[in-house]
Amino acid sequence: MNWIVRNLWLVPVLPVLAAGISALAKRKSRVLAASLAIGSMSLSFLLSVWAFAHVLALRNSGQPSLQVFNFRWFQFGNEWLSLGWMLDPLTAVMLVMVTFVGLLIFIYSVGYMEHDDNFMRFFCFLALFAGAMLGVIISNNLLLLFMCWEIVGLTSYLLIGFWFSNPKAAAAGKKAFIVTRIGDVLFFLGIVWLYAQSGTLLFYDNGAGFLEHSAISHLLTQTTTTGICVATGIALLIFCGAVGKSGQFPLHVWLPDAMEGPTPVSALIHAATMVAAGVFLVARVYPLMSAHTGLADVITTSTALQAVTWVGSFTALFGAVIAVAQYDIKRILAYSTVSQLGYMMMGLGVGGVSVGMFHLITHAFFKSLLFLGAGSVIHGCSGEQDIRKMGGLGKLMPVTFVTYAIGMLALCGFPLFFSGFWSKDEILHAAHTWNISQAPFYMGAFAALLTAFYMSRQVFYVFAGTSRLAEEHHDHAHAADTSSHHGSGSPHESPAVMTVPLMILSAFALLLGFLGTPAWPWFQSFLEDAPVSVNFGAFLTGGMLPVMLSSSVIVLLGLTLGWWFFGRKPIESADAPDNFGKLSPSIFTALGNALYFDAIYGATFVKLTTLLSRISDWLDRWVWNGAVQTVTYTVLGFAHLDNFLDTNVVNSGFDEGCDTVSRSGKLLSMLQAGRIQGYLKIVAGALVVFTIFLLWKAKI
Amino acid sequence: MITFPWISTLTIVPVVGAIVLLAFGSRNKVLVRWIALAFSFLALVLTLALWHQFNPLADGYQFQELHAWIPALNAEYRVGIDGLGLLMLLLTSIVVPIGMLASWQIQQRVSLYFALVLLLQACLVGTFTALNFFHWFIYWELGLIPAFFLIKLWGGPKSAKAAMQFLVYTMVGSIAMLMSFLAIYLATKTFDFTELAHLAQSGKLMPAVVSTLGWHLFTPAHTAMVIFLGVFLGFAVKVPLIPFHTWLPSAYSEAPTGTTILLTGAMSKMGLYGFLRIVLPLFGVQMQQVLTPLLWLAVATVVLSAYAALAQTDLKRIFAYSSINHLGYCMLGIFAVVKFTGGDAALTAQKFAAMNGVYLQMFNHGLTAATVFWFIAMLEKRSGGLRGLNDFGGLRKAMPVFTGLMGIALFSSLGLPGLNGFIGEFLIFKGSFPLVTWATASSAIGLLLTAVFILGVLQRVFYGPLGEKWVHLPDLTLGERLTLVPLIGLMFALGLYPQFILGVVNHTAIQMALNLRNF
Amino acid sequence: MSPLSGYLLLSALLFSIGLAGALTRRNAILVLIGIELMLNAANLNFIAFWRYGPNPAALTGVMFTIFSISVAAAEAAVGLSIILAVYRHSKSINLDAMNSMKG
Amino acid sequence: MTISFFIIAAITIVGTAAAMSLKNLVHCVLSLTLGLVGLALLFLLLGAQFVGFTQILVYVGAVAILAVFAIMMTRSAEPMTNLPPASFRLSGVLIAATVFAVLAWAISSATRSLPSQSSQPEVSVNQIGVALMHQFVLPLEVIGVLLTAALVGAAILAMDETGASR
Repeated sequence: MNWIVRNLWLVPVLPVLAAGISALAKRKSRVLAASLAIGSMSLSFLLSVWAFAHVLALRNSGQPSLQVFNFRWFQFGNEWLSLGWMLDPLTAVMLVMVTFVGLLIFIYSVGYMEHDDNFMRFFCFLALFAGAMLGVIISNNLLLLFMCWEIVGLTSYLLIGFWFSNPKAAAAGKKAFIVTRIGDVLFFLGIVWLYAQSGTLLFYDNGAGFLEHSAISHLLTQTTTTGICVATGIALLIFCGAVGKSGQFPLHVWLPDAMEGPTPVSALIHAATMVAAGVFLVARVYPLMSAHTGLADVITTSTALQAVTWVGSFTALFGAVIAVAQYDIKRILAYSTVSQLGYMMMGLGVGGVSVGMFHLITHAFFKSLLFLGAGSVIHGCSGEQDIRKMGGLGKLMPVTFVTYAIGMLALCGFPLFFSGFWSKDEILHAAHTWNISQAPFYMGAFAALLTAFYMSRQVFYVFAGTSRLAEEHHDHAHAADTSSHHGSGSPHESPAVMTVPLMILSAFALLLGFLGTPAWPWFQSFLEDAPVSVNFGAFLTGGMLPVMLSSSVIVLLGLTLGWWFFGRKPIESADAPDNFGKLSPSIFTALGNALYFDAIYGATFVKLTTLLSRISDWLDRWVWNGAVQTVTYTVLGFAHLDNFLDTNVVNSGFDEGCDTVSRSGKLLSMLQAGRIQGYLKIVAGALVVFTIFLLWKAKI
Repeated sequence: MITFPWISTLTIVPVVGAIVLLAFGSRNKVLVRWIALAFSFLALVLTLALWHQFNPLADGYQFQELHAWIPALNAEYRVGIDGLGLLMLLLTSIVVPIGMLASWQIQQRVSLYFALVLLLQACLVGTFTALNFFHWFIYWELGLIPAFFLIKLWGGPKSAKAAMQFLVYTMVGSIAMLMSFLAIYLATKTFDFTELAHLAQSGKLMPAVVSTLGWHLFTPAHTAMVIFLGVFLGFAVKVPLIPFHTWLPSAYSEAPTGTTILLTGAMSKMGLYGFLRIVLPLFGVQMQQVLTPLLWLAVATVVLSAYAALAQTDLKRIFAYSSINHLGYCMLGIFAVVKFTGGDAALTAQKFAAMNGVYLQMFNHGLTAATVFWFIAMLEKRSGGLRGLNDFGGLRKAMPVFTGLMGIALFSSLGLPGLNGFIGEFLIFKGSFPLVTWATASSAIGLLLTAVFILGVLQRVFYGPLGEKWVHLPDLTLGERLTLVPLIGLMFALGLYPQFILGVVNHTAIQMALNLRNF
Repeated sequence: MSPLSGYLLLSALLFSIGLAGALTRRNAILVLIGIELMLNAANLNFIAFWRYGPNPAALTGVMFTIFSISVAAAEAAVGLSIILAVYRHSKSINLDAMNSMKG
Repeated sequence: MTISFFIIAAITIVGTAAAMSLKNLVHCVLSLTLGLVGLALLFLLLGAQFVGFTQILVYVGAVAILAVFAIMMTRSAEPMTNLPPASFRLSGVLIAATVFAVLAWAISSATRSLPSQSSQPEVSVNQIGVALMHQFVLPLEVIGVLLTAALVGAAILAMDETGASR
């Protein structure tokens, strides 16, 4: 357990520390913020390289390349919840990728954000994000991963809503956080269920971790009351978290809106790292995902992996289809990212960890390259993001054009030289050999065609033809991007601090592919812990060649189609209809609005929530309150009734009684009127009555 | 053995403070406030001393004091604290100074206000430490009076109605509880919690009560159930559970924010503390018989209050419903612990987790809710009494530090990991998932909705374009920042290392969960 | 009609004449005379019953009448002296004037 | 029913009726004495000589004269000036008539059960004296006391206030 493994926690903590210091620092100095962020990032990068080297050394010396360091966090009941971090090839690769791409993007954003007054806050959030992302990568405990996962969600919320005064950015930030939170809640339930079933959340704990054989087999034997195998249930819930974070089909609506954030944010978070976290999570818990009760040797993918494949392939196709009809330069790239992520999920589903991860790594480089290129284009056109208003930038911004072209070709998977080709080919090959169904292969191939098509459309719109950058554009100051106002009107090349990262990234976009070619599958073997050997025969075996040929044909077809529609005669004026759009305007506009998914969700879920909230508020105000009010009013009613009874019945009754007595008294007193004869008459009367009475009595 | 009567002194210090303030009169407002603060800090120091001397691994109650009070009624003055009691004392002694600081700008009858606050603190301390029903109930009821006047005299426009509803509602509940306890007293001739707990565990309590009552038209089970429902109603109103909660939003929104801090920070915990200290040990069997409806109540409390929070426009009402939501999680944890598991080791371990989760959630919610309401108080002070969602917009540009710190408090109440809210909720969910799976799954919706309405608040108050009339809003003064730093620091500390608290309360949680196990 | 019922009728007639006199006259003396007359009617009854009664030897009737006469005489004397006292006091013996005992 | 009974009865009735209805009081007293004498004769007719003579002694001799004195002393000898209102007198006569009617009805309905001893009982003053001294001695004494009390009372009452007061 050498030094680097024990101190791997430094990698995420350094950027977080930098973020903390720059947040608390009193003096608002840009130099301090930038240097802190870049310094900490480079330190993390060096440590990651060291860790990578350490893993290489372990692999070469034949030792197990998985090293774990666990520590006890807090005690509840008689057991301790312990966290920890781990170092294995997957972690090493991701660490290097994230730190390297992050570093380049940090440097790039120094130039991009130089005129923004919240410079410090931007770098503080970026550093916090990098720290959290690295935390997700190295954590050996699903709970620690979830905690960093949520902080990553928080920072993406903060960064998307960076220009908070723009209401659309604030709404986009909120939407991003809530949609990812939906996935996270299901992920949380998965964690809790897993903890209940396996008693531990540690991935690897020398035998006791839940990814290790004993726990997995235990999970496989359990079935819930509804009959699904517990392992599959938990795997699916965890996958929901990945769907939320990586913008897969049902929860993809937040990713295009996240383009409201500054471009470096889109590059770092919504292209390279954060969205990749979902794919990384599936890769990390792959043993659980792929656990199935079938015979070990037959690669019958478990239901969880089948779900991953289907969702991935559908998203790939879905993202590509919509990207064709977008006009905002960053939205095209956003939908392309959604589609590529679908590819990665499909790769994981059909081919396993190495296939998916290889595409993830290559995609991280060329997609961040494309985003940064788009950033410099926007920077050059002083904030303009609509490709219809651009054009003819190839000559004006040569470096950006060249690097952007390299990135575009890598993304489309231009045969042989570009990394995208090799990684996408691996996925298509794996999909081709998938024994469940061939549908994903065809969807993947068609998506590849569309990718080539919409990327070429974008390049021809932006770089080819004459500049449609009309003069009135200058006073139309885009609220967010006012920073890039230069004296000279026409677009111009970005400063060196922005173009250098572009060049480095484009170099990697070219060279990285050769790491994982079928001839010398070093990358795959590195991840699979298998020995590697150079053998050129690999092309011929296992149907690799036909898949490579067919994918090259598809890409070339896509590019020519793109040239045919957009390269031959680029549109002259900004408001001219899209050449491809002319074919079927109605479908084109539908695609432009992302098949109205936003409207659908808005109409269903959002309206349902507001309705339920209004119901429960109504329930509170009227039903419960009503019950209380009725009780109070009945009590008050009784009080009034009692008062009425008391005053009228009892009181007046008594008065009446007194009156009658006094009246009768007065009546009787009249008899004593003082006239003696009166008395005598009464006596005589009485005599008469008595005699009659006596006689009457006697007679009977 | 003459040991220093810690708890009695802790109860008396606020009372002395109140008397001093009343005697002092309201000649010099500033001095009155500082004296009140000094007394509450003295209480805080005492509590910290208690915390320091508390032995986390000892069974039973510590710092016990026992004095005969009314021998005829067998009502002794018996006080003592275990992990839970200590935690609640700490919470009270933190929340009360916050409440005082938040009511710094109260102008009329200042000394009376702070005297009532100190009296309320005394009653809270009394309730959390009493171990004999007789004087526990006195503190329980006495606590209502200062709260009633605090809401009524310094509250908003409709404060009289809200205060009255608050008082009568809680009073009805307490009367039901008193009835049940009288029945119990008739049967067992004792008010002491530990004795009653032993009787209940040995299963002799309910038969004795049923026989003394001798209700012929009810079967013994039904009679026991009626007794239980009486006590349950008393506490359900206080927690509150859904059907009995309508007093809370109006009381919280009409009360002056300083009092709302006390109400949400400490008083709402009295109900939960009552459940843990009294209802669980005594009525375990009855609760198991009606567990499903109770779970429905807990889930309804969590989900419906979250939905209701979405529909509010007044900031205080939103966070009133949010505290009902958070307390709903605690109720879920408590009902999960009650489930009969027949001593199955794994499930008992889950019970320990759920119980610890409830303790943590009680403390964290108290701390977070108090801080959030304090921010609302500051916002109210700056905006001259406005606290509607639509009154503000884009305050972040005007008050970046305020937004930052309030953001942290809001995210803590949202349950963001790394802050104190998360660990409690995680432990409750972890503990209650295997025990009451459907209830836990359905209350997960609450987690999502909390995020929705809190982000809604953040977006409509702090993000978006800055309204022109708020351009010159002053940011946090140095004094306010200094007082906020320890709280925010505590949130981070508890979020990152909850062992500070769990170390102390874990043993009590085990004891409580075990006491339920053996029938 | 037997002799006894004749005497009885006679005494009844005398009695009602005395009563009529007492009721109709306003002069106190005359009322007194009326009452005297009623007493005499009663005596007549006694003697009649004595005469035609089953046991005349018992002399009760006669004895009773003798006593009754003496009482009547005493009563007449006292009555007239009262009337004189009243007359001396209020100069009038009109019965309506003597109503100081009114209720 | 002998004719003498009817004559005496008529005399008594006329005398008494006149005593009650004449305006001049003196005439009233005189007609009263006539009536009383009639009564005495009736007593004699019934065989109670001693009672008859006592009647004449007491009533005619003393009471009538006493009444005349009273009339003289109260100066009510002058003729009656104003008669009491008709309604007053009429109600008096009416009530007297009802009383007579009821009594007559009682007598006539009770004749069947009345004893009809027709023999004239012989009674001598000696027997009366013996009875007084033997059988009725207590009443005799009481009557003596009564008469003296009446005597003294009447004297005091009639005494001239002014004399006593001087």
